[in-house]
Parts: sequence; C-alpha cells; structure tokens
Amino acid sequence: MKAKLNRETVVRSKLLWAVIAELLILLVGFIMRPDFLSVQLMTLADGSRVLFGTPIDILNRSAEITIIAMGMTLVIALGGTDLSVGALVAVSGAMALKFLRWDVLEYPTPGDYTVMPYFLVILVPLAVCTLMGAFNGLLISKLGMQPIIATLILMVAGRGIAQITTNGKQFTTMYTPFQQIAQGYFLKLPMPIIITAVVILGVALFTRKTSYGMFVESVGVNPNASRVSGLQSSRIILIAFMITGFLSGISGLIYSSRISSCDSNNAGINNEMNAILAVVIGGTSMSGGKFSLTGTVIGSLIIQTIVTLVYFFGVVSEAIMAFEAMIIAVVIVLQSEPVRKFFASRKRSRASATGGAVRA
Amino acid sequence: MLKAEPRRQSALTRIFNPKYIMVYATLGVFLVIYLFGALMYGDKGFTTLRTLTLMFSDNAYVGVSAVGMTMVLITGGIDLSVAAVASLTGMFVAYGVTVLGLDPWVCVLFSLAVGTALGLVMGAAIHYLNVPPFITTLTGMFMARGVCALISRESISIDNPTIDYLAGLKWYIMRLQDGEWVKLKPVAYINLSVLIFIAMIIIGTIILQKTRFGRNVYAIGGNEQSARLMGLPVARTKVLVYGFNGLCSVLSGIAYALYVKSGWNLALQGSELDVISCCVIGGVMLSGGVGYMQGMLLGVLLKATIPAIITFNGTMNSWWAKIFTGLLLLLFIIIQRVVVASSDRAKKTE
Amino acid sequence: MCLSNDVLLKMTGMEIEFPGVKALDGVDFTLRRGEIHALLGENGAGKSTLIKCLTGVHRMDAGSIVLDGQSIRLTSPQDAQRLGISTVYQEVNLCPNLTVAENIFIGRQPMRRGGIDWKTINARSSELMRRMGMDIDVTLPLSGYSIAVQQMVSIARAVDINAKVLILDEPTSSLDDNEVRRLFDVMRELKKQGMGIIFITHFLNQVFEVCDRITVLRNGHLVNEWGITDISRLDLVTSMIGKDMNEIYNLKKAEQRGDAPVVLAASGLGVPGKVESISLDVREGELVGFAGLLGSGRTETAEMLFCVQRPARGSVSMRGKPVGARIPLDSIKRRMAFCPEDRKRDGIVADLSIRENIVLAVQATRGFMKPMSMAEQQELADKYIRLLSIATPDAEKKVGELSGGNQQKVILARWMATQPDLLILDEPTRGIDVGAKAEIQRLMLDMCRQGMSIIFISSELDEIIRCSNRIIVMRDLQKAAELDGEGCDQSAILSIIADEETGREAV
Amino acid sequence: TIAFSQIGQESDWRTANTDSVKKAIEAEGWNYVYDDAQQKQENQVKALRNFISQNVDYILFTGVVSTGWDEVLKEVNEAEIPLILLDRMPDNMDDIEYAAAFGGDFVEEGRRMAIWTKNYVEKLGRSDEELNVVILEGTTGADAATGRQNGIMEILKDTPNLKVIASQTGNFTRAEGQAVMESFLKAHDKIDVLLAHNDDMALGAIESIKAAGKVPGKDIIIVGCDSPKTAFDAIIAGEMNATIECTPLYGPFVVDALKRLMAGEDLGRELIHPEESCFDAEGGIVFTLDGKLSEKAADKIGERQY
Ligand SMILES: Nc1ncnc2c1ncn2[C@@H]1O[C@H](COP(=O)(O)OP(=O)(O)OP(=O)(O)O)[C@@H](O)[C@H]1O
Ligand SMILES: Nc1ncnc2c1ncn2[C@@H]1O[C@H](COP(=O)(O)OP(=O)(O)OP(=O)(O)O)[C@@H](O)[C@H]1O
Ligand SMILES: [Mg+2]
Ligand SMILES: [Mg+2]
Repeated sequence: MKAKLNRETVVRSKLLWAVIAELLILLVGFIMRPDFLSVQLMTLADGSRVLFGTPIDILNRSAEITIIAMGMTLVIALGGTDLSVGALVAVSGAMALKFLRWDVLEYPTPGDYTVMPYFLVILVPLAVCTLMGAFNGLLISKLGMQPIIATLILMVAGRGIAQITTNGKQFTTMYTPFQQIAQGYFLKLPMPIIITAVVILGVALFTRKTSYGMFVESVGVNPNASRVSGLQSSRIILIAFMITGFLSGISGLIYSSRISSCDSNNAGINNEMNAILAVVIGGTSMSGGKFSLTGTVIGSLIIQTIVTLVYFFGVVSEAIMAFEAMIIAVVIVLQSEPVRKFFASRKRSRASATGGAVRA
Repeated sequence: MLKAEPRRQSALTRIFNPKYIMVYATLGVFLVIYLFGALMYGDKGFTTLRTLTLMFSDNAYVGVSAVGMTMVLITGGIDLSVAAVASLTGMFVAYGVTVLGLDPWVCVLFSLAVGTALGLVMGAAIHYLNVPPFITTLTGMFMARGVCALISRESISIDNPTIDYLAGLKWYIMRLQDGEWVKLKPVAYINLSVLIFIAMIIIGTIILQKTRFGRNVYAIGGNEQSARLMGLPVARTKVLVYGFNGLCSVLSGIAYALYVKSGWNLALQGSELDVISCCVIGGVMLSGGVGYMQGMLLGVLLKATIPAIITFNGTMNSWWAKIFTGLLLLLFIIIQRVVVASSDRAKKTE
Repeated sequence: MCLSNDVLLKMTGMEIEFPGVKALDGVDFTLRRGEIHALLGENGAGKSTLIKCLTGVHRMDAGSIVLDGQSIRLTSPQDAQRLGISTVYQEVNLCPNLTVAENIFIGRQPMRRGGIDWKTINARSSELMRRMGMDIDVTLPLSGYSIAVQQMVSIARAVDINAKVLILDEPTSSLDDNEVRRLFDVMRELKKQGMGIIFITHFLNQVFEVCDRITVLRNGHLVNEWGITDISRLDLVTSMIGKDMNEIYNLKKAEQRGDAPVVLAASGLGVPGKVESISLDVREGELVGFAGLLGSGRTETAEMLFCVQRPARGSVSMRGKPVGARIPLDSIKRRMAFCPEDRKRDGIVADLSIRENIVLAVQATRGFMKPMSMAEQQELADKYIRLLSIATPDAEKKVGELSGGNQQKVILARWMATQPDLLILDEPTRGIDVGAKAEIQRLMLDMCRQGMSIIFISSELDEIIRCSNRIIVMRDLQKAAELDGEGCDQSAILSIIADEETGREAV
Repeated sequence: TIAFSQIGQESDWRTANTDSVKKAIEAEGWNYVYDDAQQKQENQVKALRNFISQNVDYILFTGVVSTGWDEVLKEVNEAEIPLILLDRMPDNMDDIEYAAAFGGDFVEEGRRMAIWTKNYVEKLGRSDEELNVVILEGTTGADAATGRQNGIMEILKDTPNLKVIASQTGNFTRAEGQAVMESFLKAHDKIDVLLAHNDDMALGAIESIKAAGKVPGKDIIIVGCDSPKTAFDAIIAGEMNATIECTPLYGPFVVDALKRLMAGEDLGRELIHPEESCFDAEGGIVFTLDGKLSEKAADKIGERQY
C-alpha cells in the first residue's frame, strides 16, 4: 500500500507542479487586478444570460490548442511529433468557408446562407483533415520516415492547399449555425468550452476505456517488443495521426467560426509549437511512453493563461515573447526531475524521520 | 562460432561502407534533381556556374547553423533556437554599430559570448534538469526573439565601413579569354560567408571524426545510458555540444548579417526548421547517433534547389509554390528511402 | 590456490532504497587482491544493485567504500573508471551505432598527430577480439552482431582497461562453453597480475571452476562469505534460495506419445544468407530442444517460425492449417507464442507496469476495441505473479525496475497468458537463478503434460538434455541432426557440433 | 521579361495587389516571372539574384522589410536591370539606382485615421468629453504598423480629449484583433474609440465587442485602415465607423510606368503615392490636414474590387 502511494506521488508530481504553476500564474493576475478572477452573469443582446469574465475567456480561447493537444498527446506518446496541425487548421477553415460560399469567387460580401448543405460544411473539412492525418501516419508507419520531416511536408503544403481552396481570398459568412460553433452559448458557457469538454471526454474514453491508450504507450516505449507481442504498430500510429488530423479539423472550424471567415495565412499559426508545449508541460515525455491527458489540458491552460495575462496587463507588445519564455522557463524548471526529486527527498526525509520515531 | 568475415580493408570498401549509404542516396537525389532542373530550365541559365555558386552563398547561413545542428541531432537532441539566436546576433551587431556606434568586432565578440552562453545554459538545463531539448530550446527561441523585439521593433541597417568591406568581399570566378582574365557572365563569385561555411564544415568534420569529443557525441546519440556507464563525460559533452551550436548560430547570424547588412527582429523566422530539415535530408537521424557533415552539406544543396527551381519556373502561384515545395520534399525523401531500403535488401541477400 | 589476504576493496553497511523496495540493507563485501570473488544470490537479491553502487550509477543511502586503503566517494561511472574499477554490466551497455572497435576503445582512443588513430584502434580491437576467440570484422557497427558477440565486446572492453577491480555481472549468460572457457583463461591471467575480480553468475559449476571466494546475498541482506573450499554446492544453493536442491531438481520429462497429432509443421524455411532451408515438426505435448553453438541459427529459425522475420521461402502450418503470417500477430492468432532472446530489446516494455506487460499479448489478439476489464487484467496479472513467483510488491510496479530474472518471468507470463498451442522459448533461463531456473523447467514440463508443445532453445546442453523429448542440433546455419531425447547424452551432441569445429580449425 | 518579387500572400490586400499587377502585365502580353518570398527576406534575396541569372528586362520589387537590400540591389544595378519599387521604399537607397517607385504613405494613413476621428467626435458634439482610445497595432516592426502608429500619435499628441489608454499588437489578423480586444474590454471599463491598423483586426474586434454586450459603432467608435469590401459592409451595417483607404491596385500605373520607361522617359526618384480616400457612413468629414472630405461607403461599395 505504501509502495503504491509512493509510486503514484512520483507519477503525479509532474502534474502537481503543473497545477501549482497554473495557480501561481492566476494568483499573480489576481494580485495585480482582483477582477482578473471574477466571473459574472451578463445579459446578451438577445436577452440570454451567460457567464462572462477572464477565467471564461481563458477556457474559451484555449479551446483550439487544447483540442489539438489531445491528439498531439497520443502522437508524442508514440515518440513522434506532428508539425502539420497548424496547416490543417487552415485547411479545415478554408474548406468550410468554401462550402458555405461556393458561389463566390472574388472578394465577396458576407452572406447569411450556405450554398452546400450544412452537414457537408462540417463533415468534409473534418474528413479531409482526417485524411491528411492519415497521409502523415502512412509516411511514418509505412515508409518509416521521421515524424518531424514527414509532417513538415504537410506543414508546408497544407497552407498552399488551403489557399487554393479559397483562391487565396478570405471569405466571410454570416450563416448563423456556423457562427454558433464558436460564438454560441450552451449551458451559459461559450460553445468552444463545451466542444473542448466533449473532445477531452471522447479522447479520454477512447484511450482509457479501450486498450488503445495502453497500446500507444507500449509502442512508444518499445516498438520492437510491441511488434513481437502482436501489436500492429503501423495501425496504431496511423490512428493517432488520424485523430490528430480530425481534431485539428475541429479546431479549424472553431477558429474560422470565431472570425466568421477563413484566414489561410494566419489560421493555426504556431499551433504546433503551442500544442507540443502543452503536452510536455503536462508531463508526457517527448521520447514516448506514458501520457497524461489531464496534464495536457493543464498545460494548455497554462499557456493560454500566460497569453491572457500578457494581453490583460498590456505588457508592451515587444516583451510578450520574452515574458512568456520566462514564465514557461520557470514552470519547466519547477517541473524538472531533479527539482521534483529535491522536494520529494525533503518530504521523504521528514516522513522517514517521523517513521523512525514511531518504530523506535 | 561466428563465421569469419573476410577482412577487407581496401580503400574501396572503406568508401562504400554501408554506413555512408544515406550520404550517397542524398548525393544521388541531388544529381537527379539537378539534372531535372538542367533539362527544364537550362536555357534560362539553371546550369550556369552562377546558379551553383549562388546555392552556396545564398545558403551559407543555413549551412553554418546546420554544422552545429548536425552535432546536436547526433546526440539525439534538437535545437529550435538557432534561427532566433542568429536573428539576435544581427540585432546586436546592427544596434551596436548603427545606434551605439560601437566597433563591429566588439559587437561580434559580444554576440559570440551571448550565443555560446545561451547554448551552454540550454545544454545544462537539458542535461542536469532533464528537460526535453525540444522544450528547452523552444523557450530559448522565445527568449531570443523577445530580446530581439525589445532591442528594436524596426529593422536597423548596418552602416559601417568594416561590415561593408566584409560583405563586399567577393572572389569572382574568372575565365581566360583572349589571354586575359575576365569575369564569367553571368558573374559567379564566392564570398566570405561561403568561406565561413566551408571552414565550419571542415572544423565540424574534424571534431566529429578526429577527436574523442566527437566520438563521444556519437556514443551519446547511440545510447546515452550506455555512454554514461562506459564512463564517458556525458554531461560535459552534451553541454558543450549545445554551446558549440550556440556558437554556430551566432556565426550563422553573422553570415546572415553580412548577407543583408541589417538586423531585424523577425529575420529568419521559421528557419530553424529549414536547418533541421537540411540535416535530416542529409541523412542525420533525429533519433541520434547517425549523421555526417558531408551528408548535411548535400542536404543544404538539395534543399536549396527547391526555391531555385520554383524561381526559374516563375509562373507558379504562391500557393502552388508551397504545394510544390512540399511535393519535392516528399519526393526527395521517398527516393532516399527507396535507395536505402534496396541497399539494405542487397546487403541481406549478399 | 594462492589466496592473498591483501584487501583491495571493502564495502561496509551498504544501504539503498528504491521506491517500495529496500534493495540493499547493511551489506558488507570485501574483495582481496588477486582473487576471483563470486557474488551470488537469487534474482532480485541485490547483486546488480551492489555493483551499481560501487560504480557510481546509484547513489547509496548509507555505507562506505574503501579502495586500496582509501575511502572513496563515487558520483558517476566516470569516477569509478578513473579509480580503476572496470565493469561489464548485466544488460549489455554499448553503443549500437558505433563499430565494434570503437566500442572497445571509446573514451580512451589512442591519438596520433592530433587526431584519433583509427588504424591502431581497428588493429588492436581485431587482435583483442581474436584473443577472446571471436574472429569478426571489427569495423562494422555493433548493432549487426548477435547478443553473444556484444557480450564479448563489452568484456573485451572491460578487460583491456588496465584496472584494479574488474566487475563481471553475469557475463557468461549468453556465451557458450568455448567462450566461457576463453573468458576464464583471461580472468585467471588477470588474477595473476593482481587484479581483483567480482564475478556474478547463476551457473554454480562456473563458480566452483574459477572462484576463490563466495559472497551470498538474499533479499538485500548479506547471508555470508565463504572460501570456495569451505562450502559444498548443496549448502550453497540452500543458502541462496532457502530450499533444498534435491527438491527442486527432481524433474521428470514429460512422456512422449508417438501418436500425438502434429501441431506445428514447417518446411523449407529460409532467408538467404541467414538460415538455409529448415524443416521440422512438433507434436502435441512434445518438448523439442534446439542445441547448437552461438550463431548457429537457432534464434533465426525461431524468429522465422513466429514471423518476427519474414521467411523468404518455405511454409509454416499449425494443426494442418497454413499460418501464412506476415506479422507476429498472425502467428499469435494461430496460437503460437514466442519468448524472445533479447529481453531488453524485444521483450519488456520497460515503462509499463507488470500488469500491462502481462496482458499485452492477450489484448493484442483481441484488438484494442475489446478491452479486458481492469478486474480481469488484475486477476490475470496476479495469477501469473503468483504462479511464477515474480518478486514484486504489486502488479503496478514498472517492469523496468524489476531485477533481470524477474523481467524474464514477466515475459514468460505474457506468453503463458495467451494459452498457446505452441510456445517457442529462446533462452528463457538466461540470467535466472538456480531456483527459478528449475521452476521454469518444471513449468515447461507441466505445460507439456497439459498438451502444450514447446520449442526450447538453450545454450546449456544439460538443460536441453534433461527436458527435451527430441533434440535438434543446429550447426552452421543448418539443421545438422535430429536426435531422440531419450538416452541422448552430451557427448553425442557435442560430437555433432564438433564436427564442424574441427573442420574449421583445419582450414 | 518582367520579373516580380513579391513578399508573399499574407493578406487579402496583398493578394489583390499581386493579382492586379500580374493581370495588368498579362493583359499587355508581356512575359513575366513571379516569385513569392513567403515573408522571408532571404527568399527575396535569392529570387532577385536568380532574376539576374535569368537576365530579365525589368524587376518589380516589394521588400518585406525596409533594410538589408544594399548588396543585392547593387548587383541588380551592376547587371543593368531597371528596378521598379512597389509599395515600400527600402532604406539606404542613396547609392542605388531605380527607375521608379510607387507606394502608400503609412504615416499619412495613420494621421488620417486620427484626424477623421477627431473631426467625427467633434461632429457628434463630444469633443469636451474625455474619450478613451485603444489601438490595435499591426505586426511588430512592420513598416505599415510603425508608420501608422507614428501618424496616429503625431495627431493625438495635440488632441487632449482623445487619450490612448492601451495599445497592443494584433498582428494584422482577425483572430488576434478579436482576442486582444477581448482583454482590452476586460481590463478597461470605459473604451470609447478603437483605432485598428487594419480592417481585419477591426472586424475581429467587432465580434468581441458584441460578445461583451456592447454595440460596436455606437458605444465604441471604430476606425480601420485598408478599405476592403468587408469593411464597407461593416460600415453600412453600422458596426464600424470609418476606414482609411490604402489601395493595392497597382496594376494600371505599373504598366503605365513600364510603357513610359520603354519609351525612354525618366520618372525620377520621388516616391509616387497613389490617390487615396476615406469612407464612412455619411461622408463629408474632413480626414486630411489639407481638408479633404470623406466619401459615403454605401455609394462606393459597388466599385470595390477587393
Ligand atoms: N531502478 C530501480 N528502481 C526501483 N527498483 C529497482 C531498481 N533497480 C533495481 N530495483 C529493485 O532492487 C532489487 C534488487 O535488484 P537487482 O537488479 O540488484 O537484483 P539482482 O540480484 O541483480 O538480480 P538478477 O540476478 O535477476 O539480476 C529488485 O527487487 C529490483 O526490483
Ligand atoms: N553482424 C553480423 N554480420 C553477419 N552475420 C551475423 C551478424 N550477427 C549475427 N550474424 C549471424 O547470424 C546467424 C544466426 O545467429 P543467431 O543469433 O540466430 O544464432 P543462435 O544460434 O540463436 O545463437 P545465440 O546463442 O546467439 O542465440 C549467425 O550465423 C551469425 O553469424
Ligand atoms: Mg542483476
Ligand atoms: Mg540465439
């Protein structure tokens, strides 16, 4: 029993530190401006009452990264990375807007209609992104390419595909069902928060209620042994990349719904780096193996909290990156193994001192 | 008992050692692509000597950085901060020279110190704190970019006779015509960056192949745990490799500063991926332990032909250009894979 | 036997604790100059851990180390090497991407004119390997060589370093008799030069062959230290495992029934350059042993049967139905199981728990969409932990943290859990203590009695002879002979193997 | 052969710019070589050197950044290829020869945004009130962002009733404009005016303002820059107040200039600014120092090509 507890604290402590870091950042925000943490009910123009406040914003804005990071967690647990997610976000947005505005070619005025049936507007981009994820997966599992390079291909080409889809234009839409994806509310919460929750739940159920999660970890730790034990690593890799592609697609829909438009140049820019950062801050090792979805969610929240904090206090724009880097550096150092061990050993030595007393 | 392998030590077998197969595959792909370019755009001047020397001088900054990157990748690490550090170097030099009126050499030395120190710090964090290289260096990249923007949000041009002189140093390739040496037309030349690039490749090769330090780098990439158990100085080697890479980034930044004679906080954005992909195309394994400087050089040249071909084509839409870049990259890697795979098979059936 | 009493190394009160296990608890150990000192104990007794304390891999919680009269503190393997402690670790610890020669010389390469002197390195390695009895091309990467060669390379490396203390942690586990003999020659030579050697092994006859002194550990505690003449073999085993030797060695072969149906039939299996055309069949409840020297192609044959390597030609069928496997999963579905030789590379998934490692293959056949419930998994894991007496506090411990022998048992459990018709075991008893070895043998025989067929590959002839109904002798990548297990003796097999040996020496 | 080295396709504005020039050249039946630098200076340098290798007749050039072109442009001069600068004027052009230069005036655009706002506030009769201004800046360091910011500040310095309380980069994109505006709204209770360095950011901000329960265009005065059709729509819908024009349609006058150059004419070294206007809901508000009047967006939307 004692052993079990001990082990669990070791496993969890990385997560624990991530949570502590997040709380500290929130605390800093709170000290500087007490209303940083305030959430209140607000009445919208149409009379509905919704929750409003910076914490809600953080959750809302972190949706895109969190959703992608869910897939990225699996990819990283397999020992890979996916650099193409940002480009897929652009592809998905461009496809959706193309389907909404099939009729226009040149600089269009916004239209509150959809040309193609609405289910196609949603399904086709998701399907295309899933296929692109499958393309990544095949290059890696069948051709044995290194993930960074394999996904670099779509990272470069993906934006080109997105631009060709809309002929390089930013279409704008006023079609309400589409706008609702990101701008609507459900249960008094912004829709992206709900979608994120559903995605997290879905991925968690898929990995933990089936054996997929264990297979991913096994292939991530030792592909040779996994193969001998009968795992089809190529299929497992393929599925992970398809999930990531699919989730990037969802993220792209949210993004373009937020701005009621598509923006192939800027959609999803740097999402790959942020998602990887979120996963690693969440305690999943880049060399593959055990993963933690909860950790990823917290990692993603940490990143978004930092960004929001920076916006909120209007730090001179030049310093944003340096400021972010500093906070992340502190988080990472706190999380690092030796530091954790240091704290753990201090705790243990105290515990063993009392234990010794009892024995005596 | 194991069957005795015939011990052939002739020069031929040493050259055709299977461990160089990636290098040869890259060379082969490069030749194929170059031939393709020559057939398609030969009349537009693709085959001139100028195009070839431009591939060197226009990519020297990538190559210099790739020297350090190759070493980092061989240890099994990665460094995403290289481009940001190079850009920071440009800012230091530009700000120091143009705004503060310092001597360019002071700025260069200062940059070298800062870049190397940053590399060492990142290396230490990676080794002692066990933070994944990807994350450590991503943070380093944010930091360097942030400092860049703090120095100036506008680009600063470098206005200094020394820099002008260095940037203007060109050795034209001449041709004997009617008993007189004249510049080739269109002019082809080699400049200082190319020399830095070639010098760094040679230094890198010597370090990797001729020093214990270099062999330790390979050992760590092969199996870090084993390297430690074999009593190799893992900590020192890893930290120094990142330090050396910092140095290379700064040199790359200097090559770039000579190239554009200015500093800009957004310069070289995303170039770290260019550098990494050059190395990987050149046969360096991201998983560590495998790679050669010569391969990396070919990788740089190969990567340089993509924009060259696109520019020579000249009718391609921006977005088609992106897709085409992706396709070419895919093509390179697939050919390489096929070559390596078939040679593996050949070896097995030997 | 010249036993000097000149103390070279003294460790006292060694203590180390891992999460959940006290791996060493107040262990003392003394090594004298010019002696070979055996460190014995069952799996997980703490032998490797003691060694790793001595070489600075683990930071110990308490205890002191005195080397050559001087108290030393070790923080890294580098320190140990500098102080003259040279080690061959239990798991091969070399760099697979480097050449054999480089692995031997890395960190201490001879230099010439400011650069590494590759010529000398290659020449000297070649010479060294030949002295160890391995005539191989040292300029090829290590990864291409079998685990036995790798083991020899790491010994060569350790021996070539001029050290005061040489530590050999189960160096003989993957070597054959000839190589063991050569190794012993080298050890005796070094001993004469005054080196102190710590030798860990599970082969008691080897202990009695070369060692001067014995220290036994059990469960992290020191049991005792004896001179080699002061203790009998039987007492030694009893002190190690606390059971009577006779009790555990009371094995009986499963009886063979000639009319039993053929389970596995393979014909003409081969990969050019590896193994030429192998045919064999295995009947229900039969235990077929594979004997042969290192590199005779036994592992390759097993891997082709299970389709870890796809055979270029030939066919395999199970119970009359062709397997037609492309990947190992197909073979598993045809109720085959394969316990691979290289535990670290092909066996354990180090970061996963014991439970997950055990259910892995069963789950793989079901596919991930039909998961076993947690309760089922736990039940399965607990069952095999009990059955194979795997030493662990609970099923959730990471496999990577188990001792070598217990890791082997976990893999065995993984395959037994699939309840196969045919189980292929490639060196399953390697690195396993006497008690556990006998247990595994008994398990094999029990399984045969229950109708399972087993292919058993081992480098220990007596083990093969004791258990097998039929013995296939491999030589030079070919099936050299097939012998009936009953009434077969060591000399018969040796003469078949030696046939080639003498032939080679003549060349 | 006419070679065109363009920055990239980072926005609709740029796409319209490229299309306009390309179409105009194609319409003349001239050969052209086009290169997209994907926002990277090094790519542009490579492209220019490549153009020299190909020995083209004219080079059209828009630099991604203002510095760092000395060496390569010198080479262009050495190769005696006439150079036409579009959109942006690099620094240090003293020693470089070029045939013509066209470009918008970013500082002037910034000034116009501020002047229009000042006059509009006056027209609303709120000039005695202290109004809080927030600014959404463009990409840090970009010419357009720096120029417009300087222009805005130049005018606001002398306008005490308009007080800048926050200014932050939204990177010229809708999404970031939206996110930054969202936090502006949380951090500051009273925001009266939003000046956005481009219309995309303004459009993004409008969504945030709506989500915060305020009425864009009424509670907050919104002024953008560039004048694409989408901005006109917003103005007509009453969600935005004005947009300062910054035209991308260089095609016609580039072709015109090329023809004159071919005829041997000298166009001089002066930067030629295109004629640009300002559009709002009603029209008739002064937006320049010399008193030009803004136009009514609804009247002009039909002519918009981008
Ligand atoms: N890194 C580690 N973390 C946790 N526990 C460990 C670790 N290394 C060893 N142990 C535990 O310490 C104990 C002693 O292990 P050790 O490897 O020393 O055994 P051993 O005597 O060498 O056994 P074998 O003969 O099987 O090699 C075992 O219970 C093992 O599980
Ligand atoms: N690097 C290498 N180059 C060439 N042949 C090799 C190499 N490594 C192994 N081999 C060959 O592979 C063949 C089969 O080896 P394998 O490991 O199957 O033998 P084995 O009988 O199982 O011996 P072991 O006792 O090591 O398990 C041997 O002939 C060996 O020489
Ligand atoms: Mg051991
Ligand atoms: Mg074998």
